[in-house]
Amino acid sequence: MATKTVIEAVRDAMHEEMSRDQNVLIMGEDIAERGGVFLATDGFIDDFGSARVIDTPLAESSIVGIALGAAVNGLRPIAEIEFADFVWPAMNQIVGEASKVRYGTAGKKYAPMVVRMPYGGGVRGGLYHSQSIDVVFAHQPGLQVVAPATPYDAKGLLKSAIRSNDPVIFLEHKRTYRLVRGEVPDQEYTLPIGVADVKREGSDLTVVAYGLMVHYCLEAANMVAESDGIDAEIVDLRTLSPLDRETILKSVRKTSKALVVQEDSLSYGIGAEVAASIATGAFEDLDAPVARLAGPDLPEMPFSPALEAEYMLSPEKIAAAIRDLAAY
Amino acid sequence: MATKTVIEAVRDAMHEEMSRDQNVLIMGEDIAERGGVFLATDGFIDDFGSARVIDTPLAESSIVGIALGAAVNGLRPIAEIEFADFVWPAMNQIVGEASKVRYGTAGKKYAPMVVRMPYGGGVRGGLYHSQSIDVVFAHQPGLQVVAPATPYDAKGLLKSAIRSNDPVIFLEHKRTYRLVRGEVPDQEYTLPIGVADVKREGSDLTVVAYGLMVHYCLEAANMVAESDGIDAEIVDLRTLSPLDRETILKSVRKTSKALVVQEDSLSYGIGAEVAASIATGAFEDLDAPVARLAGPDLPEMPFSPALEAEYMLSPEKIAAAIRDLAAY
Amino acid sequence: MSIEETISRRTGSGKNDLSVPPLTEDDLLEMYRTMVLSRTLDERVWLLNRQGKAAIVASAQGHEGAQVGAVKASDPSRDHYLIYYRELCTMMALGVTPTEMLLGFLAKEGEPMSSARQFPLHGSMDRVDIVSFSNVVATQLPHAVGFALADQMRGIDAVTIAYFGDGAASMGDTHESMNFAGIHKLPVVFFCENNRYAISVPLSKQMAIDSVADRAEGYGMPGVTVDGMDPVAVYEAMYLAIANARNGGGPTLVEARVERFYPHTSDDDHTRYRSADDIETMTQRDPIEIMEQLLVSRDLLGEARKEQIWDSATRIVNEATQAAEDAPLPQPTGDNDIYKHLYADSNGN
Amino acid sequence: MSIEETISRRTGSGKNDLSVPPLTEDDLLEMYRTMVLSRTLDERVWLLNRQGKAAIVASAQGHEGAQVGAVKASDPSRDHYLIYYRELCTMMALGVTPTEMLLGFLAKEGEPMSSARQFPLHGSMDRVDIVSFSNVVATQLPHAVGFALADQMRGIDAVTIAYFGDGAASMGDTHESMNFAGIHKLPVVFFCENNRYAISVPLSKQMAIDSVADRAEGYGMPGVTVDGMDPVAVYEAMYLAIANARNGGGPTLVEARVERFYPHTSDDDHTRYRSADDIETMTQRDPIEIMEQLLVSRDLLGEARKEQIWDSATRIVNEATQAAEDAPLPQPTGDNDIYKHLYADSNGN
Ligand SMILES: Cc1ncc(C[n+]2csc(CCOP(=O)(O)OP(=O)(O)O)c2C)c(N)n1
Ligand SMILES: Cc1ncc(C[n+]2csc(CCOP(=O)(O)OP(=O)(O)O)c2C)c(N)n1
Ligand SMILES: [Mg+2]
Ligand SMILES: [Mg+2]
Repeated sequence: MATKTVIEAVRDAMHEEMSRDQNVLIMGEDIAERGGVFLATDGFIDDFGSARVIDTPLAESSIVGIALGAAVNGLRPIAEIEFADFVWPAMNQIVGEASKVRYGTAGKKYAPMVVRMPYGGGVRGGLYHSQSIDVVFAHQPGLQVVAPATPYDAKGLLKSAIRSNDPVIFLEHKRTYRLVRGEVPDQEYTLPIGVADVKREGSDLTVVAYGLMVHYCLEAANMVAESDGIDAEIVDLRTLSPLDRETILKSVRKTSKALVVQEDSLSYGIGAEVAASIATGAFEDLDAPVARLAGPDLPEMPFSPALEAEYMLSPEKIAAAIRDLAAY
Repeated sequence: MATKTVIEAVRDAMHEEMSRDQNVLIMGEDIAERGGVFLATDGFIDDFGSARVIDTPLAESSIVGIALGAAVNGLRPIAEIEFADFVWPAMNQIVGEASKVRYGTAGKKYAPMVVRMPYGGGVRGGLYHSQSIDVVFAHQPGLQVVAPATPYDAKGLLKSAIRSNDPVIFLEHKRTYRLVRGEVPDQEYTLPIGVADVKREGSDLTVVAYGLMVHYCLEAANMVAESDGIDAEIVDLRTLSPLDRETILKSVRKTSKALVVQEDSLSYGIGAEVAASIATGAFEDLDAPVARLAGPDLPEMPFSPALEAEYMLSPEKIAAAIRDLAAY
Repeated sequence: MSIEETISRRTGSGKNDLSVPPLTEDDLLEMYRTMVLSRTLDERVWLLNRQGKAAIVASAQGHEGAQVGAVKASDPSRDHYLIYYRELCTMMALGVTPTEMLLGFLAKEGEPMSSARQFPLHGSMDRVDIVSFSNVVATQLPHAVGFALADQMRGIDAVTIAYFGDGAASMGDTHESMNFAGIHKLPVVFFCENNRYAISVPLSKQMAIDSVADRAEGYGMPGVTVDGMDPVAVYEAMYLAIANARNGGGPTLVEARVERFYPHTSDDDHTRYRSADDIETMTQRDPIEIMEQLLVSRDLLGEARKEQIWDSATRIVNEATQAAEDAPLPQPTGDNDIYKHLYADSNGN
Repeated sequence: MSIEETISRRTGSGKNDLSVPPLTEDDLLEMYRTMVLSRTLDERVWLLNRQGKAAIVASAQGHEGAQVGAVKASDPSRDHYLIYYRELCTMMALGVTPTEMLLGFLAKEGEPMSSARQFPLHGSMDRVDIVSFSNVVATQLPHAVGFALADQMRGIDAVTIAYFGDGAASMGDTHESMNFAGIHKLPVVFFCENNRYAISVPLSKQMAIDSVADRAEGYGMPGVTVDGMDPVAVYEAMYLAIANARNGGGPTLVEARVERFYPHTSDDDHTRYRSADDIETMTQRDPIEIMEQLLVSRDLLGEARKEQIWDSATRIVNEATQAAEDAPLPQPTGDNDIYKHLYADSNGN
């Protein structure tokens, strides 16, 4: 086992898959000589050449649309969007097109492609380098949406995503890139898409989260364990779509209380589906209303530090919400 | 009072506002000589001239982006997207840009614009003329999202939308256009954005819906009243964002049971937020789990009639869900 | 400048590297038969629409010459056809049968492209690589470029033809696709059927220039305009473009000037926006008549043969209509279960 | 072809209708002072970034000549400036103070464009119509076209300048915007600062042509390329384009060839992707030196005056740094409440 950061795990996953399968290629802005703005493809141009590591023009819709065409015609493209905030121009090619290839041809054509993008805030990114765009993808059947929190999950899930025969949106929380380190096996492994993971076992209440918030929740769980003796179970969604309702419900049936945590603004976010699914699926077991803790309903995260902090969740804010729920 | 169809109400609202305010203009595909593919702007080119009724090139991103620029610089544009399915290329200009103008300039600039589009299925539209794209807009703070069900609501809300100083996404269910008729006052009126409406009073359970589904729910309510003596209250959201949680909760607190109905596919749809809000806000009052009835989690509505019918909700399917909930 | 010159100047290949094999008598007759069959089928679909049986039709009438000429210049055994909705005659030329087409228009069981999940002409074919994923205008252009990229990367000798209209030229996707294809010299031909209208919007409100082909220079590729009512002229232009792409010369933008004889679709009424004059004059040239004149001038067509060809087309279309009308509508069970083909099964299919 | 000829040929106006007022001595000195101030401030911001005080900086160094020339050709009392992030010198030329700019870079209270909600240079100004809503490349182009449409419709005599880079030229929005502006002959000037790189992607991977201006023809507007290192040349080209737009002649695409002296932003390291040679040669021409040579040749600048101008700039920037460093960070209460300005209040504001 080696200790890796999330960005190293992402890089390793792609490097292994590109070494393993000639049909895997990566395309995006600044990924060749520059090695990607986060260095996810550092050195790839030397290892795989310019035919498989393509610096594209600055044009997101075509990055995805061309990857889609190439996928249908036999390749396994990884399309990198430099920041999730810039994926909006490509939304038509993702949500409108890629999601419907298999369905709309009754299975004759399909699109084995991955669209990777760094998302999320807490990095002084302001309105246009902090966005969570997850629910827009998660809402669209035909897409698979993966949002890992740890190096181990990132690597195993990205390898599965590249091997999947249907489009995967792979969301990498940019604040975890270098912040989060973890053990990654030396030998090859993959992890199944669509399976949530209990990151901390607990008996008093269930906290559901994904991405950076998983780490904040784990911190918060340690705080409340110490200060109040509250034993929180943390479920990491890992995959947002298809949603693993079973694992979530199993946990809530055990603890009888649920808090859903989401960095994104509250209304119509990922947490709404999770909360609604819990409220319906575990109705008889719930000892308290399902709680949601989320970003405020504002257009985006502001830039100046105190403003950003006000918008952004923190372990402290989560700990407070856990205490409230425990006291219900 | 005159009896009008939904499309007539939409046309009247725009005609009145364009007559009232020189700064209102409309731009979109086929809206001038053609009068719009649904004839929403029939005759406008004669009444208001080609400077205010602009046939645009086939380019949705620019339709919205140019409308946005014009709005910030003093006009009140109405941008028409021919079908909601074709709004995806403009998503960046709507969700990424228009929603953040006021917020991102700290109030110095703002965008008084309306983006209108026909959406929804049950019209043999297949994968690309049936889409419900509502949640993508509703999720974005800074936008207002309106989805009326009746001619009266459509007219009053569209007039308010045109007068609003912030962007409004105005969703017109295309199956209601000529199907739904209703009374519309002869004298001028507006209706407030952000206020839901109880379309049928009832005591046994609450059904929440919007758009075409309101009419299906009303039919279903009549069925179950007759067949089973169930007295359903129907709440029409009318505005999806900001969501009028108060009116919804008031109804559920009274009836103690809630069914949320949505034409769109289930997961991460509008109904998730409504259901989650009810489950949390009316926890102590609920006698049954919040039920959701929605389209299946499939990429879109198929074309062939029986396949479409399988996907699409109907008064019968809703009646069955009401009976189930009543029996809980 | 001739088309040869335009292409060779841009690509640096010698003009003499490019030559067009003349069409044989059989070729010409086959093209004519295909156009007649397409026209006959097209008329039938309008009838079925008026009878309430076909939900929607976008007509190829007026485009047949361009479509048959373009297919003739290509190689269906290896090339890719990323079509849009107005390609009825393209489909015929590629060997899709009238019955198959009518199963699409009537949304019947056995429809080959999408199992009747989609509008007619949407989905994909098995025998020939005809692909049209969506109704959203211009989205097929990046797909086509991706197809060509995949072929180029693996050294596969195939050319991709991306079909689109004058309206589609305005979409951002069109710009982005052509730009990418130009940079990477991909084996793709952009084939624009310019019928001067996008539904009701005339060319003058679609662009400030007269010819879509004028945009090609901005992407470092040759752009040529050809009389799209003349099947042989289109064949020649497309042959050069395709041959050039096959030889590594990169993309070409070929614009065929055509006329849309019917309203945009069966939901449209073009008298609302086209002048009587315009409607009157647009049909004065008909690609089928132009082909007939050519055949007559070459002594390949007399009245008897002509009648026989039209009669045969009617018979084929009658039989196809019968077959399609007899076919059942798909029911959402078994093979037509609407839950099928959402994701790959556990075997990856 | 001269710029006058290019513009007059396209717009049909006589070449003699277009003439450029010569810059006065005061103009030239003022332009020089602005460039020096911009350069000095730019350097300071890099320093503040390295000290961990400024979160991010995108430098205008190498672009100053183009930016100061373009502003000089416009009328800040009525024109609209839809800038992008690399317009530090544009802002200076439009009278934004170094203190205001530094409040932006340090995200301090009183920041004039977005109240420090956004990255530096994003938001809008009150005194001059400088607007930049977002970081998403090329989105400002349709906005600019909309600004011009609103002015044209109401007969308001203002020109909109849409600023963008060579990378931005690839976006669909750029295509759609230019197309619309060409059709409606709108009073907008598309001003491309072509520095041959989009972050690390060189021009040859961005487009198959050498010059963005070559695309203009495809939108029915004149396109001109100008040496962007020469402030006077840019002034002249932009003057003609703006005058032509003001006279109803419609849009022009002006491409200024510039160099990006620094990495893309403070987060970038251009030695990863630029050759030593390229880095070495790109700074051999400097717009400030070109301006100095002009001033010297006209006897407007000697060593003493030069020193005084640079010293004065340093002093101004020092004071501004002090003021900005002393300013508090906004706290999310009161005027800086992050819930403010989500929607209009009940008065519509
Ligand atoms: C992105 C998008 N916008 C609008 C439409 C609606 N629409 C369908 S066809 C069409 C006109 C297309 O015109 P053109 O490209 O010239 O092709 P033609 O029909 O003339 O062959 C429009 C506007 C669409 N399908 N997609
Ligand atoms: C749509 C979009 N994609 C990607 C980015 C990330 N990005 C920021 S600036 C930039 C390069 C822009 O290059 P260019 O337009 O040439 O301007 P320059 O920085 O060279 O002045 C990129 C790729 C973005 N901001 N927006
Ligand atoms: Mg057309
Ligand atoms: Mg650049």
